[in-house]
Amino acid sequence: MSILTVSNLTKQFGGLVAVNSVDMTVEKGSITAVIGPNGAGKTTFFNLITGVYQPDNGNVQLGSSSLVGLKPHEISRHGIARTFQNIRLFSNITVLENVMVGLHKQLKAGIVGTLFQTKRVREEEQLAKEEAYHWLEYVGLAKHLNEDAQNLSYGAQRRLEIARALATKPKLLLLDEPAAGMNPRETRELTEFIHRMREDLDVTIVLIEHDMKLVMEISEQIFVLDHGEKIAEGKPAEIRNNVKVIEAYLGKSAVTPA
Amino acid sequence: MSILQLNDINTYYGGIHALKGISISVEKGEIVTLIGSNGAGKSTTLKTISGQVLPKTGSVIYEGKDISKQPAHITAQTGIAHVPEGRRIFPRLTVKENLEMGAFIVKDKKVIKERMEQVFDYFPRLRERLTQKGGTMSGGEQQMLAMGRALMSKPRLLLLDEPSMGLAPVIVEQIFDIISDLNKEGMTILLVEQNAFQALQIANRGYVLQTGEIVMAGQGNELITNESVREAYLA
Amino acid sequence: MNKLTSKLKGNKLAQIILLVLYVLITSLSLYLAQASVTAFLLLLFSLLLLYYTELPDRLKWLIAGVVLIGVIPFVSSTGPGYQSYMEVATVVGIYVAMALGLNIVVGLAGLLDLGFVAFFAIGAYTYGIFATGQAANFMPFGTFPLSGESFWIFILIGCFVAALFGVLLGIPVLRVKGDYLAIVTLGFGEIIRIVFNNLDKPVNITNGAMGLASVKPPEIFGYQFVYPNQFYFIVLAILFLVILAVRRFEFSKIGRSWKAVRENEIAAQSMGIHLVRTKLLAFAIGASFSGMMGVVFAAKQTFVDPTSFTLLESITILVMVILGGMGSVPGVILGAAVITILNLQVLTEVTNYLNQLSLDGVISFPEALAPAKMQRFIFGAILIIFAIYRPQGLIPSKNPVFDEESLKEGSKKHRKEQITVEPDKGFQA
Amino acid sequence: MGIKRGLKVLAVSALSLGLLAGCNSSGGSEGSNGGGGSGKVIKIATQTPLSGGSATLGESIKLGAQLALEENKKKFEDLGYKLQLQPYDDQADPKKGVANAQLIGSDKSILGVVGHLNSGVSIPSSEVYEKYKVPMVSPANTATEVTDRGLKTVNRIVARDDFQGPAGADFAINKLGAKKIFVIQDKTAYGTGLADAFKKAAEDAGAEILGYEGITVGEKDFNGVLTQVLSKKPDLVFFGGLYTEGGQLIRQARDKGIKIPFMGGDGMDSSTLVEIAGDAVTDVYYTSVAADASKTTEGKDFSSKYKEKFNKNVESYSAYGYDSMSVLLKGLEAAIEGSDGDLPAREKVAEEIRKIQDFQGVVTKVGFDDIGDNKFAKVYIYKFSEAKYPGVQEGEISK
Amino acid sequence: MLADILQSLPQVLVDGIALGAIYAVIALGYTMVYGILELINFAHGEIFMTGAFIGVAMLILMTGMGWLAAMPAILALILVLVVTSILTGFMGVGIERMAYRPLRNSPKLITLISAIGVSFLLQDLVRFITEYKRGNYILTGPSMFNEQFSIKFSSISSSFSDAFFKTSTLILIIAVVIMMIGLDFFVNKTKWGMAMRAVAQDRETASLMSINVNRVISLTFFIGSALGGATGVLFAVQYGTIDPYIGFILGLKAFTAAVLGGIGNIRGAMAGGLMLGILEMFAAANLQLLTGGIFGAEYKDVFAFAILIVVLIFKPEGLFGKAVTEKV
Repeated sequence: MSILTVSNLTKQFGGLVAVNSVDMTVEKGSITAVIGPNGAGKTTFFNLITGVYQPDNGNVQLGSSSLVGLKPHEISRHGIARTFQNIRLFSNITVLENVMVGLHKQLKAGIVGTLFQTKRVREEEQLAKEEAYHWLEYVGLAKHLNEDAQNLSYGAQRRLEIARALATKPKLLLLDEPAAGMNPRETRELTEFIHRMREDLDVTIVLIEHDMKLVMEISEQIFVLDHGEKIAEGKPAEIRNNVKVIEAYLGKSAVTPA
Repeated sequence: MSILQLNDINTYYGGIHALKGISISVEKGEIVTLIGSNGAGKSTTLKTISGQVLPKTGSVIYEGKDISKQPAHITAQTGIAHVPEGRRIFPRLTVKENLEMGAFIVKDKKVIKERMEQVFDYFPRLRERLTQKGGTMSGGEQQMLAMGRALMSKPRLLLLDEPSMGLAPVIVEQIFDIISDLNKEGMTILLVEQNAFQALQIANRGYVLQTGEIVMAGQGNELITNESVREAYLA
Repeated sequence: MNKLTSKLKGNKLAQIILLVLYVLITSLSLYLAQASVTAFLLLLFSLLLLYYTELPDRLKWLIAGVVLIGVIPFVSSTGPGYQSYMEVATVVGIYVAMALGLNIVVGLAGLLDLGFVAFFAIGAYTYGIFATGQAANFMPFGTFPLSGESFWIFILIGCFVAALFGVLLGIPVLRVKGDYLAIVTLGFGEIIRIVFNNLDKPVNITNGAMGLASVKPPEIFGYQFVYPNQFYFIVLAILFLVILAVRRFEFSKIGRSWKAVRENEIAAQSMGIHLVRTKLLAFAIGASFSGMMGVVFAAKQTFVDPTSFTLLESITILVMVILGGMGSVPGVILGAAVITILNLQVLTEVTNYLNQLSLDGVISFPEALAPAKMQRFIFGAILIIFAIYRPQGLIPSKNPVFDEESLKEGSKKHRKEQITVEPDKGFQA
Repeated sequence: MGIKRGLKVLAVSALSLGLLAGCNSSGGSEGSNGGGGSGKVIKIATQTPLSGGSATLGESIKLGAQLALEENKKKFEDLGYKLQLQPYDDQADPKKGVANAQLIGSDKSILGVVGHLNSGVSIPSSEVYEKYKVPMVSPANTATEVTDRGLKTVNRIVARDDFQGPAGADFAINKLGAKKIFVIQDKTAYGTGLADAFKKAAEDAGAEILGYEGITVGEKDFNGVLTQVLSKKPDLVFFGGLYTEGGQLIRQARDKGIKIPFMGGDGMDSSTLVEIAGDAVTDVYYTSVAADASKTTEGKDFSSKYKEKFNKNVESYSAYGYDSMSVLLKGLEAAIEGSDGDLPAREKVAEEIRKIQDFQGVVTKVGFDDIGDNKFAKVYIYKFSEAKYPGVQEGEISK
Repeated sequence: MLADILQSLPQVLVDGIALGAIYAVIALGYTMVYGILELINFAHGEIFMTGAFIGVAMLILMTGMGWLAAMPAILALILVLVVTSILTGFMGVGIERMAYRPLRNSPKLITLISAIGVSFLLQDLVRFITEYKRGNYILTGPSMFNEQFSIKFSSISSSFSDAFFKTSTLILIIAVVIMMIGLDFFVNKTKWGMAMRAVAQDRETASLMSINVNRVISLTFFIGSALGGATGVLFAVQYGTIDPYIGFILGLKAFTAAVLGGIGNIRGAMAGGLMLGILEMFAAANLQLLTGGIFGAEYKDVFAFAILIVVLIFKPEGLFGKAVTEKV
């Protein structure tokens, strides 16, 4: 069963066609990778799905509902969460609060309730703290809860981004270059973690990644973008041997692994 | 004699002790690579050399002269070119202007022209894009521009910070080929890379950094075969 | 000195004793040397000391309440300076509330607003128009001016009208960002002032540049509020509510969404935060504080005219926020107090003092250098010095600290069975 | 650590500033402030803008008042009192004015105020004076609202807008034969009040008002409005506002080829107007409550004393400041007579001031009616026929 | 109604361009500093004001010494312009050193506070000096270039009336055009101009190109302040009278113009300034007509700000600003 269906998706910036009639189907519960050279339109593709940009043409369908025309916060409410290529944390607030922002849409407190600190609001706030803490535990950042997010190490910041995304209880999780800046050992752990997330949380994962080792190991389906167009899709083995992909992206080293 | 020598460098970012007594040396004509995970202090080391960050203690000896307290724009005039992480080309200047920036201290127009031709030999694609704004180019082209810009100053020492970052494998290969070529023609290169395997393959020597300290040093091929390096950075 | 502070640290009893002692001494000196501004300022300073003690919050509030409600009015009441102290304190209170309002917009939500005084103006005019005969010019029914009893309702009306304008101005303004936002809000502030200055035709609503005179003073059960010491308590009460509200908003879902928007709009949106609504809420709530104080201001001055609401005023409020420490409630309170007191009292007093010396022939300086004329110079110098030596503000903002132990226990109930958490491991290197 | 250092800095600066300030005011209340030590101190405050855009005017009031006070020092010393001036800066800001008014009210040794320049500051501040019974004599406020509230302490020596404006209108229409008039004002309380009064009177007298426009104080370019004047072709322009904008307006009008007469109120009565407008000032009329001081001996005397003391030329408001202070001191003197050497009560001073019926000042005769307006406030009409201040007196209108 | 508007249009345009030219050059100072430091240099209006005072003081001095009579007026003016712009240029550099450079790494708003401080300081300083020397801080310069002439638009079409000019207006416009072309050439065609653009885009990397960033920033302040100061002189000649408070309103308008054109964009500032000047003049002359007497010239600033807001709502980066799409 597919969870995300993208059809004929197109986006232009000025004269430049960043994404050109891309079709894509993501199976529920799968791990899918989007690869391609820099400037191929991968991140733009994510931005179109999450509503940061509006497509010029085409459709994005999550389950049974179309996401076209929705604002990012509405799309988040439909159950899509993401991380960012260049980390986008709330730098000057604490780690725990960062995750609590992820719980935003689950909290019911309004102006009046907040002003009078009703029992319900107080309880809800306490629960939110606990749940946020739980997500920190899940990604292994619990002991940093009171630090400012900007003071975390690079790897920890990436994890915090994931924790924050998970707190929104997504059905679909988009990871934009999660392994960027990680050494092989960290990357290995990340691979494991992505698998575990899928098992634990029943979430579908789409990721953009340059680390071919990670991509080949983890993904069930790979889409290759180049100059905004989808040039190939298939299982890792198929992609590895696709001539077009080797020319445009992988180079000869992919065929002869080190 | 080594062209560059770092002796017991300690550098701080605000309260953070980023480099804890780093000592490295680079011989003339070598490629030396610094590898290590993110936040290990690789970029900080390069910035300390080029003068963007001042070390608290320790000395940076370049061609026999201590340049550790020298501001970046002076260091840049003495033959050290630094290609920063993330390329950092000037997005709203044209390719030509970007290249001219690289030869900022050169007054002679003819010399600039000559050097530009030399850069085009390495990066023919830049010639086709002379009037294009830097920011509109693809990642690989930007990397080439950044390296070309650095070459415009005719450096004797080239500092490269993560040239392969975020590039397609096929482009990374090209870039590494060019780095090799440059070296073969006599350029001394200090290379910082995430992509440890490829870096060590072309490097004469390498240093492994971990949380601001050098934990291992050796010949490139030695490090490639070293068990713990393999475990941590290559596997 | 250092030894003393380190000894004091952690010793709450000693802190209380010292604080009480301090309050007693300054109170006594104010009581005895009635017109001494120094004693008055030192007494106010005790509130800052109180902030730095390590007493529990509730106790701090209690002590602050006692000092503000009891000690200060009482010890200064017997002397001739009483009303002028109360006047200064009242104006400080008004500015503190406004600065706290602006702090929500600038400090928490990160929206640079250079036209904030417009909301203050709206509050002031809301009451001013109906508490003078002015409203009779355009209202088809009702008898105006309304009685002073209506003041109390108008505090709420002023609050709502200002909030409404906050939203109305916010809607178009929010498309622009950063410094563009600054100039647009500045434009709105100016537009409001110019419109108030000119709305004496075609229908006379604001009485234009002539202003609204003889605004009815507040009244309750026939008791009229006319003196600063009476307004002091009104302002204190509103201020208490404002601070309470600010604290509650700051550490709530709403406050977090403001900070999230400030830190990173795109990420905030992808967490499900409605950008426009969040920003508008910041504008509205910030404006509402100003609106309330505008009403009080109109009643206290008994006169409203557009010259009180210039751009310079907006800038001054912004300076209070930044100088105090953006996003920091205690900082902003201190910033507002310092600048208001500096402007209203200290510089005036210094000026008078030097003037006296010069008139007595003790010292002589050129007329052009008269300190009264050098106020901007002094103020400007102070701003530069503070900016350079204290760039984070007087009291920089602090993030809340959560108690890990209490959360550890509670977090268990959020684990679904299949989730495997190895505490403090996750995917760590 | 940063916080602590900051705290120290703050504490020290607060302390030192406060100390400075403190020694002054604590001394003051004792009523035996150093100096000659001859008897009780009586302070008279001035409150005018001493900084900001209209500081020249505020300054001239203060200096005029200071001169009057110093001339009277001797007399009061004989009575056993030491007179002192306490100048306050209201910055033309109502908030500041009210805050200062509270300080004035609190200082028991202050028995009167000369001020303010701006009606907008005067109105709220006088509410405070009224509470403390501090008598105020205004040298400059022409807005009707200032006295129409019927406060016991508020007096003024200048003419009201609804007297000055119509006087100007009468002159413009009957003497200058203006039929079509263009009115410009500066959108301040003063300018609006005057221009409104003028406009109403002119309309009543049958003149046609071709336009009624506002300009912004502090700006220098008024060509936009003048283009309207140019195309409407009036035969007189009336300007309600002060000399800075007035001078600029006249100058730019002449540059545009607008040669018709201009007319303004007492706000134009300044040498700076001539300085700004230069030769363009010819054919400009202004109404003033001041008789030509340079014609009378008192006036000449005053000008030279003023010049000698402050090394400045007199402004029209200098003389108003002087006369206001003189009237105030006259009332004070009367109050002292009945006080047996004690400090006279403020109420008493206020009463005595209000009672004054025929005081001859440098520029105007003063006698207060029951709401504090000057019965003798006359309006004189002047004309600049060359670039020289003051203009030539052309007419005189009294109530 | 339309006929009336058309009638006065030539005059409105002439006046609007003169005022707009002044806005434009001051706006340049804002936009240059903003481009390079992302700082709203609030003190720039005061630099303009100081320039006006220096210029007038020199002119008065020269008159006193009889120099002004001895040489052609235009030569005197050029001399004054050059000296003033050098002085204010160095003043701008000094302000940057003292009040902004120590704050380079502080939050942006703190620098804004410092700038406001400088602005207050300068106002009072100039007032003090002038008042101390002259007894009055309102300063009127010697009358220069007051010859009037008119352009006979009426001969083109009878629906226009003639536009009146002063020589000084002409000089003002010519001088501003020269300054703008010069600056545009400098920034786009010279090495140091390129360095300025590079520093504006990426300060750190520029320093890797052997560029002394501090010197480039100083240079930017020098040029911006010199232009501001020179405009001050032209302003003083055009309007005759100055006071220490002219910088505030004019600075505000010029800043508005810079934003209107797209702040950080030099050509945008020029266009924004001219537009604002013309709009304002148009509003002052015609609002009464357009609204049937309900709104008058007093609403001209409302009109100008309203247009600014509308422009920014539909083009949030200003008229000529490049939309910076945030990279996500």
